[in-house]
Amino acid sequence: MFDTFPLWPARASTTAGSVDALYIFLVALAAFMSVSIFIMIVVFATRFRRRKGVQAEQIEGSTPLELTWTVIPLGIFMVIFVWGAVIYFRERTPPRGATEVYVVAKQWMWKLQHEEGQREINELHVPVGRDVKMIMTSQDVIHSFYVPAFRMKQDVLPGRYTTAWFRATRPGTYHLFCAEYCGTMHSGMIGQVVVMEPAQYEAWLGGGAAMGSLAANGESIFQQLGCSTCHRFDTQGRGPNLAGLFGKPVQLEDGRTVVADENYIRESILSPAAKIVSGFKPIMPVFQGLVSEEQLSALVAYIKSLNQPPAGAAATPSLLPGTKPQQPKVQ
Amino acid sequence: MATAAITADRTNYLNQEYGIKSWLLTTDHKRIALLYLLSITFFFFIGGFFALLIRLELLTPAGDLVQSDTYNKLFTMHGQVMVFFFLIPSIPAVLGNFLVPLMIGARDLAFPRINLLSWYLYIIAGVMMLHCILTGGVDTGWTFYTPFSTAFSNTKVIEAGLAIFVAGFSSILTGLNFVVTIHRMRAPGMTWSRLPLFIWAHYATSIIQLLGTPVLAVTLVLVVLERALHLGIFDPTRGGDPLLFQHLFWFYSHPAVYIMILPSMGVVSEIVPCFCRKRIFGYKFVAMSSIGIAVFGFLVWAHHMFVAGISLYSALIFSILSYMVAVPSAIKVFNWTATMYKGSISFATPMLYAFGFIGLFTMGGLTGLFLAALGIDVHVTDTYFVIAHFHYIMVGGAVMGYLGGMHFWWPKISGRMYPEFWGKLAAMIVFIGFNLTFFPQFVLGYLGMPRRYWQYPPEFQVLNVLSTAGSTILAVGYILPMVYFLWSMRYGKIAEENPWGASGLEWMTSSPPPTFNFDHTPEVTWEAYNYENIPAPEEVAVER
Amino acid sequence: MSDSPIAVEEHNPALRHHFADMEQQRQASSLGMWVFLATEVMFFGGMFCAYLIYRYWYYNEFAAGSRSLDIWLGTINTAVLICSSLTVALGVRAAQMGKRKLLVILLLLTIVFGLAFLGIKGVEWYTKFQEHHIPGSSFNVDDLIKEYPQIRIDPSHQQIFFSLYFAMTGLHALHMIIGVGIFAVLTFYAWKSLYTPEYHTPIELAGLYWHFVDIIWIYLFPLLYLIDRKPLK
Amino acid sequence: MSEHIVSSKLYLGIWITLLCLTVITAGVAFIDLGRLNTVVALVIATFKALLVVLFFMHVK
Repeated sequence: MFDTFPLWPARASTTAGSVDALYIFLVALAAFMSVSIFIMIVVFATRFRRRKGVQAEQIEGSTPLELTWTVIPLGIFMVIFVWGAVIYFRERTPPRGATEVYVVAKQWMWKLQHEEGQREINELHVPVGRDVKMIMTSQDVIHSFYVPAFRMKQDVLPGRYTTAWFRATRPGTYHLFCAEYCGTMHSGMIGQVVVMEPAQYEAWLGGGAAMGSLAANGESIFQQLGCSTCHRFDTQGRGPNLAGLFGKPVQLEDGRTVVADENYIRESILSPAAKIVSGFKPIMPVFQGLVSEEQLSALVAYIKSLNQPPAGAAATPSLLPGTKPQQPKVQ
Repeated sequence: MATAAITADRTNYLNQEYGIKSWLLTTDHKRIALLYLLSITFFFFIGGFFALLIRLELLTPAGDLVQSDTYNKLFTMHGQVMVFFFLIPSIPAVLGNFLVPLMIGARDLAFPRINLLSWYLYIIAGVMMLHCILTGGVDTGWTFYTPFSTAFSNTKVIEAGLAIFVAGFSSILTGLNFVVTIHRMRAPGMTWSRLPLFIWAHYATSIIQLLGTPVLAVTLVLVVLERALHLGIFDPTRGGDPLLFQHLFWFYSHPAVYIMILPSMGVVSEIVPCFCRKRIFGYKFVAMSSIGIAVFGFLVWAHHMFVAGISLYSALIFSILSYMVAVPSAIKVFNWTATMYKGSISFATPMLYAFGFIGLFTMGGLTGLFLAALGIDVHVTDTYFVIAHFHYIMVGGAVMGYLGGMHFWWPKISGRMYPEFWGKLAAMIVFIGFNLTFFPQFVLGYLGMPRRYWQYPPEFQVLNVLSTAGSTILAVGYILPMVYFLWSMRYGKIAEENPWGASGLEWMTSSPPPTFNFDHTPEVTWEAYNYENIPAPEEVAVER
Repeated sequence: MSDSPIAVEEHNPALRHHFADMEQQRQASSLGMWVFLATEVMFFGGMFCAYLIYRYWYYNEFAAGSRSLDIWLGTINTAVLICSSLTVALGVRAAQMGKRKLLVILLLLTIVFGLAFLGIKGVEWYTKFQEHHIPGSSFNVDDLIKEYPQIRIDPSHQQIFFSLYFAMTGLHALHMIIGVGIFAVLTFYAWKSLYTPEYHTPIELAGLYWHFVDIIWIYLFPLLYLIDRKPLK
Repeated sequence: MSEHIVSSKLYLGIWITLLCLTVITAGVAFIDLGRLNTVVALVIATFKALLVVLFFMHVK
């Protein structure tokens, strides 16, 4: 449309096109319905206005007509529902193998950490055409990661991870907003998503302070906090072996089986008593309050990196002597 | 005037007795309705004042009129005052209180003293809310989302929560009174299929008030307890779950929007047949769609939480249910429009408001379909698209219906006619001002401007300026009726028993009615809206 | 048109002016109370919903918390409340038969049972206070952790159980206090022989309210006290 | 509400039943029925509630 008065934000992600298609269909439907009712009212009001000696004709109603304008709207609504649900399904299931960005929302700023180790505040640099999965949590209140150009919004809750994904299709700089009211500077908690050509992205990546990848950072924290004393890789330590754990079902002590996703790892670090792996005793100390959100993200990234076979992983955990991690199971 | 001018000295509920005590201790449902009318108009103008300040602040991208904290309090107070102190009581407590006994041929509501208690609870809540506003206000948004409201806000959340807790009971008692009155105190012959649709709408509203409000009450109790005693029910750092609060809150707050719109639908279902001189089209369907809205209204609450972190599959369920609840509203709009076919339509002010209602409510309802579509909701929730949607329903629908009802029954309430010319002028101003205020916000919303923003990127400014301009026109449009209603109390033409030639028992007693409503309990032998044997008043359409 | 109120055939002093006859007034009052009880069900319903969700998530802490409650006092309290329900039911019957003295005695008995319930509940709360199980700054559950080593207890989740325990029993106790207050007023009126076999609606309504409060406790007792009393392996 | 006066023996009978059910529900809690414990507790509670509603609140 003419860009002096844009009617929708730039389409910069794969889902933006399909969301706009449904939007245009619905605008057309709404316009058609509003205009037709408007015209009917105007026509009836003029043709049947009060005139001397003309009595109104009492009409009781007609059930077939009522049924038609019950069933037809219902039918149209179901079509819209399915269409909307399909888009939502795609939006809510991140593709496997997407590059991950850990986001920590704090009252009135966004802190982002790339897998490669880059840390950013209120800025997110992503390459064009690559799936990016955001693993987000908040340190205080509920925020909401919203990029209008990607038609993507996901609330960021304290105490758990929420995920969202997108694949940018057009280079450029797009708005990043916080869409859930979070206090004084809610309107200041904004930033930019910079979509770059892959080459530019690699240059930007290289330029950043090379602090080693997030997983490597996670591994050092893993040592520092003494996790390795119980979670051994070679022998059967007092804690479960974490190699190849991510994404796999875990048999719990009280009979339930849960999938080891990010939330499971986070909960098992912060309050281990919640889910005890069968065959192990509940001796792990509580890390709630001892581990910052950034360290937690690093630990989760490190545990995930234990899935990759040692050769291919971006950071080969040096502590991985004998045991050969199995192929990561399809999540 | 054709009928003999009824001398004003005939005793009616207004001049039955005078003095403050006769008003403050009255148990007459008509006087309590007027007490409510005064108090909700007072709160309407407070909420409107906050709205104007918000719109003024949003004239410019930068936050330069008020501090950000003050802005946060402004939109919170605007929301809480408008929702809990104007929209929810407006039609049920004013027009409902006045008309429900009259329309079913009863002499008063079932529990008159509980009705007065309901007003006093409303006043106590109002005083608490005013005290909260004047001594600092609250900045959590009208939704009180935790953990911000319980752990991070240092404003008067407890006081605001208790004020709304008390206001909730006022709403429960009104609902209780209506349900028992409609069940037990109908005049002989007034069967359920002869009830005016205004009564059906209020019956459905009362069911929601009764079953929904207590859940909000207990949620607010938990928030207040958590804030006062540092419990951990909604605090994630102590094992609580903020989403549980959202579920409990929206379990009430979505049915609450039907508490706001159903009475207006009842008003329009009375106005349209009267000014078309015709029976309403498909009476049973319109009546049952009110009950349908009340029932389905309770099943759809989590469509406010599609991006809040609920699971994918529950989002699907709530999306499909939200489409189910849209069908009864569509039925009503089609039936009102069909009523006009082959009618004898005259254009008095109430009819203009009814036209406005049908138009704007249709647009509000249709944009609701956008929000129920999951794919689009992810993009537009928590943006100005949602703000425009619910203002189209609440301001375009509920307030238009309320004003239409006030004009339609003003002769019955005050015994005087409002000035027709000024009535039509105000209706036009409100319609134009409303559209100019809220239509640009749809575009703003889809462009991605989030709600509750004190400052916004510059590219959204043009649309915000349009919206602010519209809000000033809307403000003028709302002040006009208050002026000429007061004026008409003194100088308005004396209204006779049935100035519009409308059907309904309330038009068969004097205007204003005597304290006991009817001299002899009416016997109903005719069907609802029997306009074929009610003579149309000659002069209503032509008189200027 | 004269404004005399409509002539009513037999004018019982208690008949309110806007009702046609006593039967309509009684039915209206009774329906009004039942509708009010429906709102009370929704009022408690919100808390039961929170209880349900947290019990599913934090079953261990709920089980440990439930064990720490004194089952003897809980059972006795339930019995006390059922006795008060009996005295209220007999009271309503006495009002129907116009036996003033019996009605006053039964209402007094109901008040006594009500106060007994509140007393026992006060004792329970006090023991909780001594064991530092009241949520807030002084909350700690080391004694529970020692007492039930087999159950893994996370202190913050344990606090959720006790928050809900105190919120629900507190709300129920508040309703009991209101009920005892109402019965005190009714006893006074009954003593002044205000109630006759034709007009004793306030007694009936208070009875409905009291039975409702009893039903809430009938559900609260198993849900709070008997979550998991099985012998620990 | 109903005009006819309910015999006090019926009330006493209901009262005894309720007390017994209370003791039963407290006692059954100590027996390990696995998941059934909760179901039994709720069934007894609902049955007691029905007794109170039907007889004490004159619904029958």
